[in-house]
Amino acid sequence: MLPDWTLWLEWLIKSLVVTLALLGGFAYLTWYERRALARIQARIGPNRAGPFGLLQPIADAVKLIFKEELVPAKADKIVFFWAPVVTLVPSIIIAAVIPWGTSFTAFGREITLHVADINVGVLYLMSIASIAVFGIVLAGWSSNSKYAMLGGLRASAQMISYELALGFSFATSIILADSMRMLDIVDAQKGLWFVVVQPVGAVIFWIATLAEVNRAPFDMPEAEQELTAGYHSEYSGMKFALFFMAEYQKMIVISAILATIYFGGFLGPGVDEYPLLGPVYLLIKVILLLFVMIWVRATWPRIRYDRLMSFGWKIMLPLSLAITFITAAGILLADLLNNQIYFWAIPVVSTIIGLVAVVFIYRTLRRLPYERV
Amino acid sequence: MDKKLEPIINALQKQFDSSIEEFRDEVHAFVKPEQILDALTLLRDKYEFELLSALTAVDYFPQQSPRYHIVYQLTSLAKNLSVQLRVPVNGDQPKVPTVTRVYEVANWREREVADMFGVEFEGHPDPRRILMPDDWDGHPLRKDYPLGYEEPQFTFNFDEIDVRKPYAKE
Amino acid sequence: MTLDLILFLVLALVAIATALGMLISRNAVYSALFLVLNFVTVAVFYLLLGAPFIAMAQITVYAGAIMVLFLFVIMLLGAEKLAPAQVLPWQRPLAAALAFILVAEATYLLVTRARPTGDVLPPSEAVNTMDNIRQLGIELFNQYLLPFEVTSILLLVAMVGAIVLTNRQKRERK
Amino acid sequence: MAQLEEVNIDNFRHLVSDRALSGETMLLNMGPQHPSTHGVLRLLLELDGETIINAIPDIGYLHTGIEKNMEAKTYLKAEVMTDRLDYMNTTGNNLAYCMAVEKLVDLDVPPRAQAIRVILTELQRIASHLVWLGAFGLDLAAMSVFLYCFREREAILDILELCSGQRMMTTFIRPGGIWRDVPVEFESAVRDFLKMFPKRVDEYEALLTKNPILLDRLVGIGILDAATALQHGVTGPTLRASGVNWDLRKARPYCGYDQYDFNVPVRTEGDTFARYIVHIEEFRESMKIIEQALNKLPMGPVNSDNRKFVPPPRSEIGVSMEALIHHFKLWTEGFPAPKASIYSAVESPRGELGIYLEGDGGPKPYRVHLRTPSFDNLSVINKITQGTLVADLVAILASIDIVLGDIDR
Amino acid sequence: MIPVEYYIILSAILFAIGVLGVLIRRNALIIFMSIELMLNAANLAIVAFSSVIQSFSGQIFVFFVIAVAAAEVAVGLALIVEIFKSKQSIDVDQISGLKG
Repeated sequence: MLPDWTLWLEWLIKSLVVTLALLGGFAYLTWYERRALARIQARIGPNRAGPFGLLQPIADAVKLIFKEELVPAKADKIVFFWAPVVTLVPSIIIAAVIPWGTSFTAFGREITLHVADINVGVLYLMSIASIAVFGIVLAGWSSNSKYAMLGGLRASAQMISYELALGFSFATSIILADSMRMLDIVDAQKGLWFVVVQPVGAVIFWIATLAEVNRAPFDMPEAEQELTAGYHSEYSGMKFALFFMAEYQKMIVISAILATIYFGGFLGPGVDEYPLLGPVYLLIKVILLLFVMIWVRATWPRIRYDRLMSFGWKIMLPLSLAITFITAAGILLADLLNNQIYFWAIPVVSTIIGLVAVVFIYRTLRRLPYERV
Repeated sequence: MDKKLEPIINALQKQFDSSIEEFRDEVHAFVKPEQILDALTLLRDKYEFELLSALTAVDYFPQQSPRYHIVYQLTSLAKNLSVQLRVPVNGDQPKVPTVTRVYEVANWREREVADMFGVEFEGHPDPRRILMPDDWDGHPLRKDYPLGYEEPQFTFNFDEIDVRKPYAKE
Repeated sequence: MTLDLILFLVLALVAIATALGMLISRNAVYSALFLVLNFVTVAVFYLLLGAPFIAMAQITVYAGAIMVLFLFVIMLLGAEKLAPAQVLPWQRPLAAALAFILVAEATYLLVTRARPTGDVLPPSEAVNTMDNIRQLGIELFNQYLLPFEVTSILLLVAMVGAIVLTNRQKRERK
Repeated sequence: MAQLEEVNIDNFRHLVSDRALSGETMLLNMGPQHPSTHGVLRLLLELDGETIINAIPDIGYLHTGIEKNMEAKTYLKAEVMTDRLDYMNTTGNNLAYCMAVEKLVDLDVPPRAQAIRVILTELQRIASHLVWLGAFGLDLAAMSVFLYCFREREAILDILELCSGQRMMTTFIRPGGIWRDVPVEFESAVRDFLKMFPKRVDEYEALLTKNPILLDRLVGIGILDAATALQHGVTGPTLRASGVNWDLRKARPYCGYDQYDFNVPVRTEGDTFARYIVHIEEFRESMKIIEQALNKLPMGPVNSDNRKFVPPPRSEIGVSMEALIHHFKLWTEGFPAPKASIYSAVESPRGELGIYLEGDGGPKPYRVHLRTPSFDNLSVINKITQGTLVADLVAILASIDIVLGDIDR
Repeated sequence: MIPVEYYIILSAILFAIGVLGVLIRRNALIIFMSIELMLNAANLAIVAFSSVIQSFSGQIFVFFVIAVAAAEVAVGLALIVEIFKSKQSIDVDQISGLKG
């Protein structure tokens, strides 16, 4: 009945590795973002602490730990304390189902390179993503500040709206892989990444994740020019660091998920012979995807809140529904008529639909009085 | 005086019996406080002075009457002209009707004059202080406003002055 | 005492405690949070019973959507606390007594009269036999296709209803 | 959300709608500490959800009593106060003040000084617009533009430092001319800037002007029509974006602006995007002016030789007794000005910067009034933000280009 | 091995707590939450039975219950918001009139 103790040990070690990797990844993502932003903005970025400023995250952490924590007088103390924790936990446990390799043999046993291989992996991602909103709502409410409140409400409305588009692009990859297991999804991409089959789905997923993790240009909830810092306005010190940590870990995790379900996850040349290459490939993909996020942040202005909501409901949702339908129809027709033509119609038709959506967005922009500019 | 300005000045003289002063091509027309609304309305509607460039006041303390001059600097964009109306106001209980209804910019400018000189603008829609704190005593730009001087604090008189300093102590 | 039983008892305690917490919290936000915990615990029961799909749906829909909506409404209305009003002195004991009778009655009826045969599957086994989402989907879309479509219409109607109810501008224009 | 007890509503009961009293709308304090109020401005917002019902500005947090201070200084020494007025446009303020003094005491300025004044104020105008553009971009979260703009502003500040030894508070323009002639490197420095800058403006445009998100945020937001603008005394680029062609440099040329060929960019839409376009176009027009002024920069003295008003150059003090006496008299006692008042205005980057100067026959101004453009431009904010969202308020506030030092004085 | 009775007793207790909430609380939102709790208690029993008889029908039934609960909450909360707007209260004791 009881699994033998080595299995327990293996689980423990793997969980620890993932957690620590995320914590370290968070720290160095802040460094990466600051350096990358600095390069884009013609400045240097942190370069004092250690070589290339590599010790900067540690300095930041020390500073935040020793910083005085303020609790607003009329705040709800209990919820105020728990809100950062509730935000942070989903951002870590969501990483459990991401596979970072197949398996290798060491110490006379086969060690799989994922923490949990559950057959409803994608659903797990969805449900954890949906409870991540609690921390933000609670932080906004418990601070007893109007700015925090507005930020919290904005965040939750935004996350709920974009969850649907996210869910449909998950569904697309589920249909393509014919499984909800993350490992099966990766295996199905051997030879052909899903981003080739369903490029629009990948784009929708990426946009929805930007909204889901409150990144620019969808960083409405913490729009510092409007709401000072949104839901974490009143937080300081380590509690603030937890929110920060949660946000950056979500960035990492969500990039890893995107890499897994659309960009072939840990797949890469030679990964079959050397399974330990898997995590390396995944890391490279994650870093590239993260760079795109940073790049977007450096370039684009923030979209307005009501436009964000209408974009989510009026464009992203129908578009993601359409591509789910196209994918399902394509696979069904290819199966029924036994003709691969229909399968290859999926990317073509979805791209056309995506272009129609882009043209539609372009036409509805309020720019007509300025056509000659 | 600019040729184009002459009919305007004549009209002002005729209608409001105002005296005229000229200095370096600038024309100042004096009108009485009760006439200012009509004068500004006339200038705005008939002579196209669309812009009230400035509204301020001068305090000629110790002189009691008229102690204040309220200055209305008007600009006509259409004709590229300027004219200044000056309203002499008596020293005790200075009161002028508000011109907010003619030029909305006067809202803040009059608040500023009221704040700085203590001139009351009758019928002003928002008679709060604008630059000074709400609980401030006095009107700083008046010539009889006491100027505060602060004695420099050196080592030899540090404690002595520290006692007198008006900051919060434990 | 097997591991399963210990797990069950602990979770059952948590479920009851959070339900009671929901019941007695003064602050509606706390009530909602206790209820969220309760739903998550129930989701874990579903996992133990070999229904991972239902467990995930439970978390996504109940915890992630419904309870967030509740929190939203509580915060928007500022209705965390109600002003105390006079309570009939016999109301609460009576309600508690009635509830106890209900528990006893339900337990008695369910356990003695409608006694189902056998035990629930242990988790390890449930995973293997019951955990077939493909089968679930096939059954849902064949045998239960009509209810499924009716449910979707119901959801649509509810959505329209909610929008009509809260659309203030329209009513003001009228 | 009935949270009215937190705000003392008595003082502004007449400004908010009745719905605020019943708690149906929310009162939100934006500022004085808020990242996008450009200083210490407090806006009391009355919100229905996120829609603005009323935006009531509360100013005075930066009030330093410059007008009163200037009354206590001689005409020459009072000039340093003007630098602190609109700290984005220091040479422009100096110019306005010096022109007022020159008009009051009837002083002529030699042509070389006029041309240098034009170059410096136009450079300063570009610098001010750069800060405007950067802050505008930052308020819309286009953060890179902010840093690019400050990089270019740095070049301009270097030129100012080259001339005056100071980067911001230069006090380089003096009554009767300028402090001293510009150094020989000045011309090449300005030419370098002129060569580099057009490409940079194109870069900003590439980043912003056609960005769909930016268009979405700006077009049709905060529309200010010409009549309202004039009623509220709005001047400068904000007025020109509302379709009124009024630029003091064209209408009442001073400092020889009539010799230069330049356009006054005007847009008729009056929305936030129009204000943006006008600012961008003014970069190009200012560059035209600088180039022309630099090309025909005349040689000659840079100060009026009227020693009754203008201190002699350092070189003369050592050799001329008379010069020493003038120096001493002018810097200790000052020069007397007639008992009269004048109003003189220049076009600052923000609008009409008018100086009302009154002398009483003595060496100190009897009354100085600074008609600062931001003050009136801000007063229109409640009109044009009603019915927009909080995010739009930030964009509108940034677009009307306020400097709190200019407002509070 | 857990006998299915355990699940049923747990379900009955949760259901009774839900009933108690409806009976003694006056906050319309908490009453609503109690109803959700009762639905959950029923769901738990159904899934337990489904596990005993090893059939998917129970799970599908629960799936429908969850969908219906979502619809119910959408309309119910909209109603509560509207009631609050007209009565300024969500105390069920004060919401006794049928005419708004």
